[in-house]
Order: sequence, then C-alpha cells, then structure tokens
Amino acid sequence: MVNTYEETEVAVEKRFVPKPLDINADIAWAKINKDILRSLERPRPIFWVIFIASFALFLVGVSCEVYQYQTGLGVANLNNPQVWGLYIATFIWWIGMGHSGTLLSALLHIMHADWRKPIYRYSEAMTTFTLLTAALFVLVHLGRIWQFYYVVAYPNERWTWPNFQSPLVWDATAIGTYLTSSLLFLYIGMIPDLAICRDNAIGIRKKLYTFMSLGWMGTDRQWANFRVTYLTLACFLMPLAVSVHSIVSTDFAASQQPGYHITSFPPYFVAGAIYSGLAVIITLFIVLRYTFRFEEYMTMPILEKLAKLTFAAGMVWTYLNLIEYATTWYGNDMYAKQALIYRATGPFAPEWWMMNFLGSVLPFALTFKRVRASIPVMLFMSIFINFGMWLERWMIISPTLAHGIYPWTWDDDQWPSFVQWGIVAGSFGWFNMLFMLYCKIFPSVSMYEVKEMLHERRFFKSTNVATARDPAINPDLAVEGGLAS
Amino acid sequence: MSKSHMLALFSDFDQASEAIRDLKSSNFEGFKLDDVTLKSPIEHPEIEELLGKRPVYVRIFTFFGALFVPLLGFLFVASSQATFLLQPKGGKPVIPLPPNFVLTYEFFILGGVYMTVLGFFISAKLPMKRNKLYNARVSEDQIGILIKAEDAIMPAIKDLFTRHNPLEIMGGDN
Amino acid sequence: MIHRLLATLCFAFLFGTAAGAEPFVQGGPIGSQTPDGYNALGPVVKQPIEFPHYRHARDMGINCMYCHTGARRGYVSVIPRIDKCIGCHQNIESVRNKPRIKKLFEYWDKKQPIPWKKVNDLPDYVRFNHERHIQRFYFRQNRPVREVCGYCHGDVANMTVDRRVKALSMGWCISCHQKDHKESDTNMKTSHGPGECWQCHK
Amino acid sequence: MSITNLLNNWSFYRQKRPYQGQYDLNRQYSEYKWAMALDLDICTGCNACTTACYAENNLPVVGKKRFNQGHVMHWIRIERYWDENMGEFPEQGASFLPMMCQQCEEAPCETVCPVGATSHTNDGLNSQNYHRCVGSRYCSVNCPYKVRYFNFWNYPSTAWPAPLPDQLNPDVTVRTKGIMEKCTFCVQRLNEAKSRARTEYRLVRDGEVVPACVQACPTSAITFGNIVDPKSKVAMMWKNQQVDLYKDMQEKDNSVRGYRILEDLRPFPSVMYLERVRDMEA
Repeated sequence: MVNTYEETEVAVEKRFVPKPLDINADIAWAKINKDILRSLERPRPIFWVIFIASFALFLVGVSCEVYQYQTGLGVANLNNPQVWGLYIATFIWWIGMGHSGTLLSALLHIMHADWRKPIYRYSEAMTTFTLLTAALFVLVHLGRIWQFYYVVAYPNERWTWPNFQSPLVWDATAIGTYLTSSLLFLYIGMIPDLAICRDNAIGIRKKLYTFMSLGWMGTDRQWANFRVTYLTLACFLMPLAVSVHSIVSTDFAASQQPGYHITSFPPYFVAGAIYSGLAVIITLFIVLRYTFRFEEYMTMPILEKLAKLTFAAGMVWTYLNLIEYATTWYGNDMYAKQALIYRATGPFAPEWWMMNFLGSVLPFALTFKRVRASIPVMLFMSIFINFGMWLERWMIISPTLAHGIYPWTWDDDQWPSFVQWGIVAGSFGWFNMLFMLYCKIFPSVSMYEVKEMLHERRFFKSTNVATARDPAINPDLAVEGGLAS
Repeated sequence: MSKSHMLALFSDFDQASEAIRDLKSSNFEGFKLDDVTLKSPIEHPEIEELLGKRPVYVRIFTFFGALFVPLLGFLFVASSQATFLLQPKGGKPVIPLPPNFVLTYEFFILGGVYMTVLGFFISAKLPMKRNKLYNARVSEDQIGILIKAEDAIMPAIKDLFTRHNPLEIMGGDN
Repeated sequence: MIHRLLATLCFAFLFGTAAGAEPFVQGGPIGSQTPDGYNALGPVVKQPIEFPHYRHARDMGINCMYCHTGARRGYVSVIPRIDKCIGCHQNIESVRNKPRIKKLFEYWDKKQPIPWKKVNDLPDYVRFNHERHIQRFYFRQNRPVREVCGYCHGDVANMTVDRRVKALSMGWCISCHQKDHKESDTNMKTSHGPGECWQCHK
Repeated sequence: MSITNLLNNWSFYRQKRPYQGQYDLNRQYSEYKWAMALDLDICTGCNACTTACYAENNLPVVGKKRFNQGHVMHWIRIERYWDENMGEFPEQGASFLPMMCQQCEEAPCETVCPVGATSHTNDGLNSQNYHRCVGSRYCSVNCPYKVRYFNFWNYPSTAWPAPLPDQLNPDVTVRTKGIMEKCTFCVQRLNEAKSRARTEYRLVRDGEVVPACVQACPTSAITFGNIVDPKSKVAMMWKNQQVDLYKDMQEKDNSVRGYRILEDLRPFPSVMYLERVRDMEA
C-alpha cells in the first residue's frame, strides 16, 4: 500500500515522463526572502544582454518615431484606404496581452488556485507594461501627436469636449481605467513585499522601499484590511479586463467597414487576448526563471498548468475564429463575404494561412506531455503562438482596409515601410526594458504569497493528505501504487 | 498610570496563538484584548477567533464609490455633451444612451477601484509611521505579538510570554 | 484627518467636474497691465502712430464704422487707408502741428501706407464675421455702437492705442453664442448664435 | 449650470436627427439643405471639376510618386470604369463617375471621430474642422466612399514653392500634416452667400452660389442648390427622379435614372447621380 507522500513521488517518477518537482513544502521562509531578494541584486549575466538589446531596439523605435514626427505619416507608407497599418494591429496585440495578467491574478485569486502565487506578480507587471506600450501606439499612430490632449475630457477654454460617441474615446477611458486600476492592483499586492525589501535594503533603495511600503508592519488589522481590499480589487478587475478588450473590439465592430463589422468581435478579441497573453506569460516565465534563478519557485508543474490553460484559451479562440468565418460565409452581407475571400486568397493569403496554422493547429502540440515538460520547446511554442496572434491582428487590420466596400479604392500593394517595422520593434525594446527594470527593482515573485502557499500546503498535508492520497479514494494512485509495489 | 508597549517574537504561529490564548484567559487588570496586535509575515485569518473580529471598513468605501461615481460619471458625460454646442452626429441624438452606458460602466469600475484603495489606506491607516517596536524578522518568518498595557502589569505579561519560549522580547522595560 | 480631507477632495473634484462642466472664460477689468507688457488682456502693441481713439470716438463722437467701414458689410472690419485720415485732417488746421499728425503727413508725402499692426488678431483658421454681429446688434436691435463694438473690443473710446481687452478665445465666443439674444428691438423672438464649426472655422 | 441645462432640454438632446421632414420650410428648423445632382450622361470625364477644386480649396499637387503611394489629395476625383465585354480599346466603353464627399445625413464618419472634429451643420453639411483633428483616421476607415483624404506629408512646405503661396485662397485654411480633409461643398462660398442674403432679409436664391466644381463644369453635369426650397432646380430634379432624402432602396419607375451610391448602407447621401444612358444594341 502506498499512502505516504514520498512513496507516491517514487511511483510517479517511474512513469514515461518523470514528474517534475513542485515547490518544496519544506523550503524555509527565510530562504524565500533570501532567494527573491537576491534577484534584485545579482541576476545572471543574460539580464544585461537582454536589457541592452532592448534598449538598443528602443532607440531604433525612437529614431523612427522622431523621423515620422518630423516628416509626417507618409514615411510609414500608410496610404488612403490603408490608414491604420501595423500601428493599430500591434496596439491591439499589446493591449490584448495585458489581459492574461489580470486573468491569472484576479480570476485565479478569486477561485483560490494557489499555483498562481509564484507567478502572478510578474504577470501583473506584464499587464501594466503592455498597457503602457499599447498606449504608446495610440499616440504614435496619431497624425498630430502633439494635440493628443484633445481626446481627454477636461474643462477647457475652447468649450470643447471629446466626442463621447466615438469608440476611440471609450478606448481611452477603458485603457485609462485599466492602466490605473491594474497599477493599483499591482502596487497594493506588492506592499507586504515592499516591506520585506525595506527591512533588508540599504542606501537609496531603502528610501524607495520605505516610501513605497507606506509603513507596512504586517499587523493583523493591516492584514485583515489587505485581504478584503485585494479580493475586492480582484472582483473589479475581472469584469474590467473583459470590458476593455470588448471596447477595443468595438473600434472595429462598430464601424461600417466589411470585415470589421462583425457582432462576434468582442468575445473573439477577449479570447485572443487571453490566448496571446498566456503565451507571453510562458515566455516570460522561462526567461525570468533562468535570468533570476527562480527555478525553485517557477516550477515545472506551474508551467504545465499554464500550458494547459493556453491550450484551452487557444481552442476558445479557434472556435470563435471559425464562428466568425462561418457567420460571414453564411450571412447575407456580400461585402463581408468578399472581404473574407480576399483575405484567404488575396495578396495577404500567406500571412492569413500562417496565422490560422500558428493560432489553431500549433497549440495541439501542447496536448503532448513531452512538449509541456520541455522548456526550450515551450519557449519556441509560446513565441510562435504569439507571432500567430500578432499576425491575426494584422490580418484584421490590413486586408480589410485594402478591400473596402467601394471597389475603386481597393489597394493591394501596401507594405509597411521600415518606419513602421522600426516602431514595432522599438515597442518590444520599450516593453522589455521596462519589464526587466521592474524585475530588477521590485520582487517579481510574491514572497508573502509563496509563504502563504507553503503554509496552506503544510496545513493541508498535516490534516488531509491521508485521505487525499488514499488509493481507495483516488483510483489513479491505486494504479501507480500497484506499479510501484 | 502610564502605558507602554512590548513586542514578543515567536518562531511560529502556533506558539504565538498559545501565548495569546494564555493572555486572554489570565484576565489582567487594565488590559484589553484590543491592545494586542499580531505581526506576521503572512496573513493569519484564524487569529480572529482569538482576538475577535477587527472591523474592516473598506467595503463601505467600495459601495459608495461604485454607487456614486458612475452616477456622477453619467451626469458628467451627458452634461458635457449638452454643453458641447449643438453637435448632431450622423443620425444620433446629442446624448445617445448606449455610449454613455459604456462610459458609465467604466466609471463604475474606476469608482469602485479608486474608492477601495482609498478605503484601504484610510481603514488600515496607511501610510503610517513604524513604531520603534518593530523587528525586521516579522517580515521574514517570525510572529510578533505587540501589546499595549499599563506598566504595573508589564512584568506579569513578560513572565507569561517567557513561559511560551519567545525568541526575543522587546520593550516593556521602562 | 488627512485621509478624510483626501476623501472629501476626491468627491468634491468629481462632483465639481460633473456639476460645473462649464469651462472658465478669460478676461478681466479693462486697463490692468503688467510690467512685461502682457496680462490677461493681451500684449501692448507698438503702432507706427499712436492713434488717439479717445479723441475720435469719445471727444468727437465719431461712429466706429465711419473709419472701420468693412464691419457692416463683410467679414473684416477694415483698418482705414491713409487717404481716409488725410481726407479729414487736411481740413483741420488746428492740430496740424501736433507730432502725430506731422507723422501722418510724412507718410502721406512719401506716398506710403501706414504699417498698422493688428491688435485683435485671430488665428488664421478663424474667420470672425463682423457683418452678422453689426447687422444684428446695431442695425436690428438699435443698440449704441460703443456697446455693440465694445462688447468684444472693450472701451476703445477711452484708449489711445487700441489694446485687446477680451480673451477672443473659442470658449469666450461660445459663452456668448449660447445666450439667447433678441432678434430685433421690435421682435420679442430670441435666438442664440450658431454652434457649428464651419461658421467660424474655415 | 450645465446640469440644469441638461435636465431642462433633455428631450431636445435626446431627439435623433435628422428626422423625417427636418429640411422642410414649414418645420422652420433649417432654411437650407445643400444638395447636388450629378448627371453621368452629361459628364465627359474632363477633370475640370477636379482642377477647379484644386484651385479653390488650396489642394496640394502631390506628384506622380506620391500619387502612386496613395497619398493623393483630390477632394473630387473622376473614377473611370471600363465596361466588361465591350471589345478592344476605343470601343471599350469608358464611363466616368465624379466622386466627392457625399455629405451624408447619417454620416458614418461623424460618430466615430474621437474629438468631434467632424459633425453635422444645420445646413445638412458634414463639416470637417481641420485644427480640431488629431489624425486618428477613424473617419476614413468608416467612410464607405473613402472620400476623406489624410495629409500624410507636410504639403505646405513642398507643394507651393516661392511665388505660388500668393495664389492660395485666403478663405480656406492650408492644411498641415497629420489631419484629415475632404470636400466641403465650398463652404466658404456658401457662408458668404448666406451672410449676404441675411443682411438683405432674404434667402439665398437658387443658382446664386455654387461650388467651384459646379462652376467649372463645361457641360453643366452638376447641379447644386438648396433642396429645402421646392422650386430650386436641384429639388425639382430630386423630385423628378423620385429620390427622397430620407429613404433608402426607394421604389421607382423604370424610366427614372436617379440613384444615390451605396444607399443600402443608409448613410443618406446628399448627392444624387443620374445613371448613364447606353445604347446597348449599337
């Protein structure tokens, strides 16, 4: 009979793929502090490689933007029907990525899924920085960037207001709400950890952490308030995240352009957002795990759960994608049907089919345990999925604009110029730079929640493990136990 | 009668809760349960069984924020649409309801989140000055019990703590 | 304490913005001026000849539109040509030797226009239609000309060199356009100014 | 106070416009509704309207390279279509369609502008306010005719070398880079005519004011006027062709040629086209 924890582990390890070790329940709390605070000091050298490369990319983007600012949007090789191009496509992509951080953090917090605890902090930071990056694209694509404040609603001496009927203004409101709310969510969740940093830091960092931790002392009153606040914020952020990408989708769904004017866009966008966001969480998971030596915290079972979640989101996205095609195909809207055929057979066909392959077929590889267990494969998978999702956004924007209602304005031979590509590349640099800086300055793994997780698991083990591991109740264990004995 | 503070550090939560239970049953004079504060590296909701429920006012802020901010937001949007001269737009009234409801929804979230955070700061009294009886070990792996009591009974409490094998006792000397 | 103040401020800001969604309007009492030549009223403009408006409009009681002839029939009110000045001043011997008049005749003798500078200058994308305002308030409502012109140009009759006294900002224009005005002195019907972009913006 | 204003005029602000019969002299809402009728049978595709528009509205000439890039700025363009199965070149059967902003009554571009740079005037024009525009280009995306043109380059610095700025029309702004522009029905002329008429206590007479394209058309293919006035030429043409401003997919006799482009999208355009008559047996 197998009914102790250790023996079960032995049994499982004999299987086809060795079961990876989860967070060790006996890890000392002081060691957690030490490990994670170490990440603020001396990461692996690759950190500097990534940081400098990102900064260089960022400079490329800045110089392209300066050139475009000086010369006009013509240098981006946008033209009259093709007015949006890569800027808006990449904008949706970045803003979509942010949603998974909120999902992982807020939804799983509400549902008491404790495996989120080691990875939610950096996902939230990812959300914040992707939103910042996305907001940049809104500015970059404006013809008169220097007048962007016209979109902001404030009493002014011109007696003018933004047009609240415009989906772009809903966008601005939604993104503003989302950015500030997720920043607050990130910050509030970070306060206990900032207190830890404060207790251990010296010099200017001590001042920063002392200021930011607001005098947190971990008293029971503070913790009680903290719990309620954090849960309430999570409850607000879930519907917010859904609403933000729905509103972004109304930029398209509320317009008359065939190929944009599709009722199923809001859920489709949300699903795509969560999908690409989960993929990028996997990418960052792998990068952080190596760069900051988080192997003990970002363990393989968590990666596996992430991979499963990604697969699920990918299937939801695939379904909604197919539904979009089906309704367009069977609908009576001649223009939309033409636009769909154009996308599949026109000059954008290679990108379009690649998007469908990377987004819908490739994730089936995630059903294999061997794929999920391999870090290099997962890294490439996540990057390819994200590339597919970026193509999806581009395929929404460009072919549709090239093939509008009015045949005289059809325009096939638009290809983004180096300025567009440079700014898109610069956005990666900007995001990576901010994200890496964040991980260097603030604890990217939540120390107190990992402790909580261990505390709960220890508690669980001491009380319930006997029944949970009882082969009479859990048939899987019975089989494996039989193999072992 | 002057009061002073004392902080006792314990290596784990069970020890600390035993000490509090002891403290509770020993009925010192001039000492209230409200004056006991537990300082811990993680949250221990089960402490409420011993110390009693401590009031949390955050939800009141959330409620009012989520109720009034969207109302004001709707009024804000509608009244500014009405003051923005007479700008009829493509077959829509000057104040169209669906977009305004979208914006009201965003104001609802905004109000809820902001007022919750504000409520948290007010209710948890943040930002606050750390008092001297704070030990950095509390943020690491130890549990601290901070009590405020009259000087007369301080030695007795110290004795009580000593019985529970504390790692360290700070304050309470004067 | 500070927390309560913060909460009050938040509420006050939100409510204040919602309730008083009316923007501020610039403008101030006539004649105030700061040492750097700028104030709420606009810059002091140095003209080639310090034209004494008070002499003509107040002391002589000349109608504004006697010189600014364009005001009643077109967009631009027109700064008068030099022959308009000379037309009167060649017959006024009493002031012939005043320094400003001498300057005027110097320009006349050289056959040069006087390089007046614009005081009430609007941006290039705005066209203010003087005709509509004069027709309505002066000819139909029969208001005094100093009131009609002075609403925007201030009390020019008490100035020497003209100065901008009102903000001439869009909000200031609209604040008046949204008020109801009588259509004429006999008709009790009221209406407000147009609110379309293309009325003023070209 | 804006809230009192809001509450007092609530039903007014909730009124959807345009409503049926808004442009009707009896309703006293608006005295003008500018509209056009364009007879494709008369149009020869000579491009005089385009040229006149360039001169009147300070449109920059962009040159061949930028034209190919799609950065051309013609507010009115002559679209050329070839008939299918009509033989080789000379007999190929070209037909022309001058296309300008259709001044839709329910313009799709207006609702989506984030800053309210484009909105409707009481005369039924779709106004575009250049200096309010921030250049989000959403209006162009939503315009089914794609008649909105974006300033991709800083044309004022290149399109008019030294002596040419003197020939610019002072009544029309020279647009800078990064803003959207479109046909205005030569609103500067309309405003001046309206102001003149108002001073004389009358309405603008039919034919008193026309946009530059109408003025330049050598064959008089374009008719312009105020359709609130039932006696105006354009109103009579609309009536004869059985085109109603507020209807889409109207039932018509077989003999009429009038139609509006993309009527089924319900933007209610103000430009009526008259179909070209072809002798198919020849």
